[in-house]
Amino acid sequence: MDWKRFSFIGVIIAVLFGTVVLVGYKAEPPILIIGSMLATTIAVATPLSLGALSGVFCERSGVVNIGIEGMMLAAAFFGWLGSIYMNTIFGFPALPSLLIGVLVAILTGGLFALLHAWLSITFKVDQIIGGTVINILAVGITGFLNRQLFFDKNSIFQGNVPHAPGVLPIIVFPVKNFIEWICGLTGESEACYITANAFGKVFEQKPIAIFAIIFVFVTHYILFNTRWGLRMRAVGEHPKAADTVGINVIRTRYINVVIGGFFAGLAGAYFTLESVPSFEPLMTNGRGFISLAAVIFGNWTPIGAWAASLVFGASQALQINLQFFRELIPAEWAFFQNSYAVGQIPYILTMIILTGIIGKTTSPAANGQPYDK
Amino acid sequence: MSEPVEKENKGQALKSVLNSLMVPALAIITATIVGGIVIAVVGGNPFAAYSGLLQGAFGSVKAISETAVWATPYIFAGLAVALAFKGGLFNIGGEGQLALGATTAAFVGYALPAWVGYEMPTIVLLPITIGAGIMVGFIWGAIPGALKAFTGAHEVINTIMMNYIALNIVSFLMNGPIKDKDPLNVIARSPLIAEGARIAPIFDNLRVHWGFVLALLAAAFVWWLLWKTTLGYEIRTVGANPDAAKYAGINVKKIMTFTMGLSGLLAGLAGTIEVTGLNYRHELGFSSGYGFDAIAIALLGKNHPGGVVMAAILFAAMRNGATRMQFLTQIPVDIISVIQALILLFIAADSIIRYIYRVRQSGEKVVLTRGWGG
Amino acid sequence: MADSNKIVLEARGITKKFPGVLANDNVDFDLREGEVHALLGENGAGKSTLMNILYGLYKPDGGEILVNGQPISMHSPKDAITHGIGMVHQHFMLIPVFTVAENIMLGSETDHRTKPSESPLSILDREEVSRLVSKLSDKYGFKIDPHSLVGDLPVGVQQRVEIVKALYRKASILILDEPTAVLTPQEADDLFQIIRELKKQGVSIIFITHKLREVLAIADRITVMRAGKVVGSAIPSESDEHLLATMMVGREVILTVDKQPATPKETILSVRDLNVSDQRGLHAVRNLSFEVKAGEILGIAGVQGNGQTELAEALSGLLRIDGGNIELDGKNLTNATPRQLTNNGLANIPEDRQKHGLVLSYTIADNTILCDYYQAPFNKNGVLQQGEIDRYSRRLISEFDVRTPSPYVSAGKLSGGNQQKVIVARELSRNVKLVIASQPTRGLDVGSIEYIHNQIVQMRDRGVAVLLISAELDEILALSDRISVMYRGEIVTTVDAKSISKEKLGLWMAGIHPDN
Amino acid sequence: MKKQYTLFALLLVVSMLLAACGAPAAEQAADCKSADVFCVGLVTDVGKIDDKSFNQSAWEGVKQAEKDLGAKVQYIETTDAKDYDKNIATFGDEGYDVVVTVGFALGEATGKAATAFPNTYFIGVDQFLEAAAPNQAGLNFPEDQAGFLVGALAAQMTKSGKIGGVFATDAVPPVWRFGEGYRAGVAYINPELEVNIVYHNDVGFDKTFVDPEWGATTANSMVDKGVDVIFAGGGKTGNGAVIAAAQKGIYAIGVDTDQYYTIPEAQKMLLSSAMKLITPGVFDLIAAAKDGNKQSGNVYGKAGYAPFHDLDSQVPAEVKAKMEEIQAALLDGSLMTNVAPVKP
Repeated sequence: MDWKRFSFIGVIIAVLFGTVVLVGYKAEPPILIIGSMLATTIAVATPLSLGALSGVFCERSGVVNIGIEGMMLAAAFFGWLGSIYMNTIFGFPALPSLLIGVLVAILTGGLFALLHAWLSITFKVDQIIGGTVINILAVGITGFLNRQLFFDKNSIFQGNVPHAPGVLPIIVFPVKNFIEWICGLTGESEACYITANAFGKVFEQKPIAIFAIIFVFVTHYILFNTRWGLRMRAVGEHPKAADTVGINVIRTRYINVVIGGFFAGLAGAYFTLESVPSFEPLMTNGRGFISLAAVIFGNWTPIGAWAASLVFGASQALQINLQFFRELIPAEWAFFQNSYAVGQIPYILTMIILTGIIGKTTSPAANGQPYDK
Repeated sequence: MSEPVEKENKGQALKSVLNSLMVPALAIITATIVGGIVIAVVGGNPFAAYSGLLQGAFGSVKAISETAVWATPYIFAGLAVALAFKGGLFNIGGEGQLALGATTAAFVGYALPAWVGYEMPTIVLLPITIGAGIMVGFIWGAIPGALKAFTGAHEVINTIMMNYIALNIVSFLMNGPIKDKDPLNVIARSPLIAEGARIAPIFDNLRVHWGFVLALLAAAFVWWLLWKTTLGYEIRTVGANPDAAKYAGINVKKIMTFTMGLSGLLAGLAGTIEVTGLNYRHELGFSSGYGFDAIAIALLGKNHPGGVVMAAILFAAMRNGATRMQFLTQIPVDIISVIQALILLFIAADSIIRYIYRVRQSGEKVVLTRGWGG
Repeated sequence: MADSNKIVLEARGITKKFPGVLANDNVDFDLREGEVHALLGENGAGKSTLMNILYGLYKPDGGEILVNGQPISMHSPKDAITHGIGMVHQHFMLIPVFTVAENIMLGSETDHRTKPSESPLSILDREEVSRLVSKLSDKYGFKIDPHSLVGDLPVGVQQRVEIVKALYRKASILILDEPTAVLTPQEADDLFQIIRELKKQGVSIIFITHKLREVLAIADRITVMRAGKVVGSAIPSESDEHLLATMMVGREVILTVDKQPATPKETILSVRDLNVSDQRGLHAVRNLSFEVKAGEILGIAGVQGNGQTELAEALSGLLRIDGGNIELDGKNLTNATPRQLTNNGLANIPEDRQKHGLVLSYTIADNTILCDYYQAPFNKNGVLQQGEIDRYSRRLISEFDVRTPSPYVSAGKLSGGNQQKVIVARELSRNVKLVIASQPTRGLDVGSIEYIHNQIVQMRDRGVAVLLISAELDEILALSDRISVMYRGEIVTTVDAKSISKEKLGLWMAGIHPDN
Repeated sequence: MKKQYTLFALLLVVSMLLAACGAPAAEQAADCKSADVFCVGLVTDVGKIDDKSFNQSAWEGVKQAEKDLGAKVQYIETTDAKDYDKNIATFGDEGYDVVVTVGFALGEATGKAATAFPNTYFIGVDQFLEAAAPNQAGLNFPEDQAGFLVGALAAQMTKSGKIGGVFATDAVPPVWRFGEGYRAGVAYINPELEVNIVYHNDVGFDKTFVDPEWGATTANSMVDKGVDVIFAGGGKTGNGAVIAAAQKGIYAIGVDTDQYYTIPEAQKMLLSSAMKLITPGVFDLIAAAKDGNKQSGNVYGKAGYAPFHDLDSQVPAEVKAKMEEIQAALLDGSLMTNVAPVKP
């Protein structure tokens, strides 16, 4: 394992959290700040880590995917659309509608990925350009349909703003109750209850966020310990070698790119079905590109990419949380509370990682190269 | 002896030009047809839509002027991407370079005369303003170029990251230090630049300005630079085969850095000219999306400056005509993005077009980008 | 045990076309059980194409393949593996970042189990595979650690991993494609030992090579291919090198070049204590010292991968030097840039002509100025002088007999021989003092080889110093005035070309001191 | 073969273009120039017409004019700020009687157009005018009062003593006035209460209003800190926060319009909304103009707070009474919010 990289990531996250604790400890117990930041970090990291998984699947099998952004956006739209259709046209209750929406989002991601695969594997289009096509296409289609379907008087919703069936419910792991129970046993100290409260929040997450974390570890195991993973990596490292032992390179790449698309689709579902029940043009706001950076940051491993996503999440958590304590920030440090400064952290970190100063990042050897027999 | 040969070359050249125009033309046509079908499917009238589009783009002198206004930054930004491609580099950072260039020009354009304390004549102030803008563009482009050359960090990721950094910087400046301090102003924009920092319109009552002519000149210059000078030879060699370039004694790292810098300069120029020629200030939200449109323009123009000009005018016509189309038919302007994406799709996967229209492949494939490396 | 008359593999009338080339033209080939059947031919004769067809990598345009007398349909290597065919490719099909065990199990992850599970999610049993690999490798005395990363292994061991990979798949037919190209003669002898052992176990082997000596040493039968056709077959006991060579190239081969004795003059290139690391940071060239004088050809002999590539790249400024110094014509040019070296009279015919020597998408005209574009008369105030370039390239094309309709054809469209001629024309037409020629005739047709050899000798006769780096012993012997042998990055000996036999040279190349 | 296909395609396109040019696309535009037809156009800022916020509210005012006054209405969405001039001029050229431009960013372009098209009446929503042409009105709202009202409401309804606000950028004065009015309103009831106000300043002007996910994340984070009332303002960013707050089961307060109708997902926990009555404001100006009474200069619309709807029963009577009292005081000027019109 790449301990240098992980300790670097750990240090960064610790510094980000520590900064807020330092600023805010007078107003709030540190444990509460950490709990709250952790909860935010995990939520913000959800689409990033799913997008990064998408990138891992594509790039480990040798297909560069800068179209994650577009896949997410399209999935966010069509998943949302699907849930609305189910809810308003077919009259499904909210939860089934949402679940169908998630399914639609995943399939949308897969469909756009199929287009990417078709372009880059079959037509051998330059893969970065293929991804750019996906991105531009997704912006166009979602923007157009969003308007045409929902605002136009002649459309199926007669120009009414349709009522989305809401968002996926929060799943509460009874961690809070558990710690409180322990608190009860150990003498009812106030600190204990604060801890319960702080960590309780971390374990109140929504389904896609939970699945994202599960998928990270499952994917990591699949990638390095199963037949599928071995073949996927082989195809991305040395497709010809894989071919000579009877592995169908083209099919392997297609399957993995489409699976990557499914993950991007799930990431898209996060935006419109888990976070907020509405769609905005361009709402993914560059998360797909950051996912891609997380893939590289994490050296093409799912757990590494997830850790990198947490860095991005933590820096956003820092931005939000610093604003709560802005009265406590000394005047000479005020610029630091300025989110323009803090907001740069993940981007600059990514660029530093790319230079190879902190451990060498090694791309799969055949990444980006179409396979010619 | 050289004369008949010259002729033979010219004949071949003409043929190859026609051939290279074929696929883009067919791609545009196909995308238009598919776009028309999409409009029809959602209940619009594609004929009315395209008619509106044409009217809006070319239907009057004013419309043509507006198309040229739109085309101006597109040409610069498209040239930026095309030049980088020729040097084997993919500049997705046009967005950031453009915004920073524009911000710098906007800042210099109002702050310098104020600092100097008297009204500076155009002949002095305008070149300084433009020079400052393109210098920043150059630096912002050269950084990812240098990172690629010296550390191998891939420029695609770095330019994307630097887009966000640039936009953050611009947001910060526009909301703070160089925000228009007029008490009535409430949005994130800079003050108007001094008269001396402005590029004049070509005609009275029309917005098209000399920046458009400058854009055409820039295209000619880039063509001349790439194909007629030793520097261009170096840039193209590094792009086509960096190993051979190194072998030939070309300083690959320097050329890579310089090519990205030059690309950033052109993108910065796009922003600078928008400020000095059209808006006379910078405002957040101006110029968003040009960096990405520029990629499509460069690809559609086959990375040739002449092609870039044509592609830029086409995209400008679509963007400009879209308003009229929406006004007349209520078809959302977003359909333009769909059509543009389709054009790009058919250009990128020209095998589709070649298959539909049975056009043969000519020449070998050009490698535009490479994998991430490490 | 092995029935020496049973035909286990047969190809009938195989035809394969590539754009512009007929790679296999109605080829017949068979392999008997337990024999070593050598397939002999020059580069580009169509041997590898035939083998790739037998292994299912290419689909033939005509013909059929029979295994044990039954016609089979071959769609992919999977079919070949199923029918017991294994192949060791010239460029190893191993994944450097995988362990030996992972490389071997890839594609047959579960086949060894008693109850094979076809689920793609089945979990890799690395321990079981490692055990089997160890067993197999012990059987042949390979000493392979299944847990080591393939990228860290020496080439000879990697080759053994490839063989184990085939055996692991229960291959009874083994195709070895140019297996000795990357081996020292000593390692090659080890390989021959392995082949004999395999034969004893009943494995039938196809051995592809263009080296006559090896064929005579190991083969039971020989089939010779030329230009896509089978041109004859032979049995080693009834054949000799000359007969085979004639068959292989279609005419009596002149292995010597007509040249006068050298008249060496002043020292042009002087290298002292040179140390160079390769791309991976491994020490590739160690304390190398030598000189090349004007008017002589110094040949650097050695098995591929003994530091020659790094030496050439260091001398031409492409690779950084860790220690030592280089003087060219009296000037210290240690760690000089390629540009400085060219300006001081270096001409460089690079080893990899498509990677370093040419820009394939450029026209011939543009390629002829690759190293001179910045100088007069091609450059005037930063502007390229198209007229001069046109004249110059036309002159070079006619002088060096480049077969092309026009200087405005892209270099990628030329044949290998003509591509090399463009490079040679460009490099030798400049005012040079030193020529470094790395593998100058690799993969070329005989006509081009002769032409290029003559050009090199002519340069010598004009008083230019020539450093010839080649893995072809015959080429070294034919051209050089003095010969240095490189082994593991060091020069182990330098001898007069006239006074050394090929056999002795071979021993030096294997790291053995022949007089001990 | 190849030629046939190419020819076919070319023919198809040429015929399409010919048909297109011949199509009677311009028919609807022509009659606005006639005096009998009352035409109203609307130009959005770079936001979209369906933003559930001020663009949409203004457009609803225009649509009401279509229904009630029989006006011919049309809108143009701006995709790039440099098109403001052109888009406004499109209506001017077509002889529209009234053009509504939405957002401060269009102020300058509107002023220029007012001079260029003296026969057209221009209504600028959220545009404070220093000097107005006679055919130009700037429609503004006392957002600070609306913010003050819901701030007072929040301060009376909180149990935890922690109150939150999630807003788009404070560089936009209406947003600033909502936010700081809110702060002042809370302090008016109880200066001891803790107020957390977060502005989404960290992104560009083009993103700050359209980032619901950020809004939701921020709101969730506040709830984690014990905040139990959140007022969210600023386009879709605010909507995201309202929905997240409602889903977490705390009181949410909407903005601009009565968001009980625009964010049905949040109905159960939507306490109220700080309203600026854009739709009636726009409609009233149009209606007056149709009657020949073109008001020029700065016009002030109304601000207020929306009904409690589903939560009516949870709001104690004394709170309702206090709210009425504050509103009256604000209206008659006896109570000042003391919020600067723009961020100093």
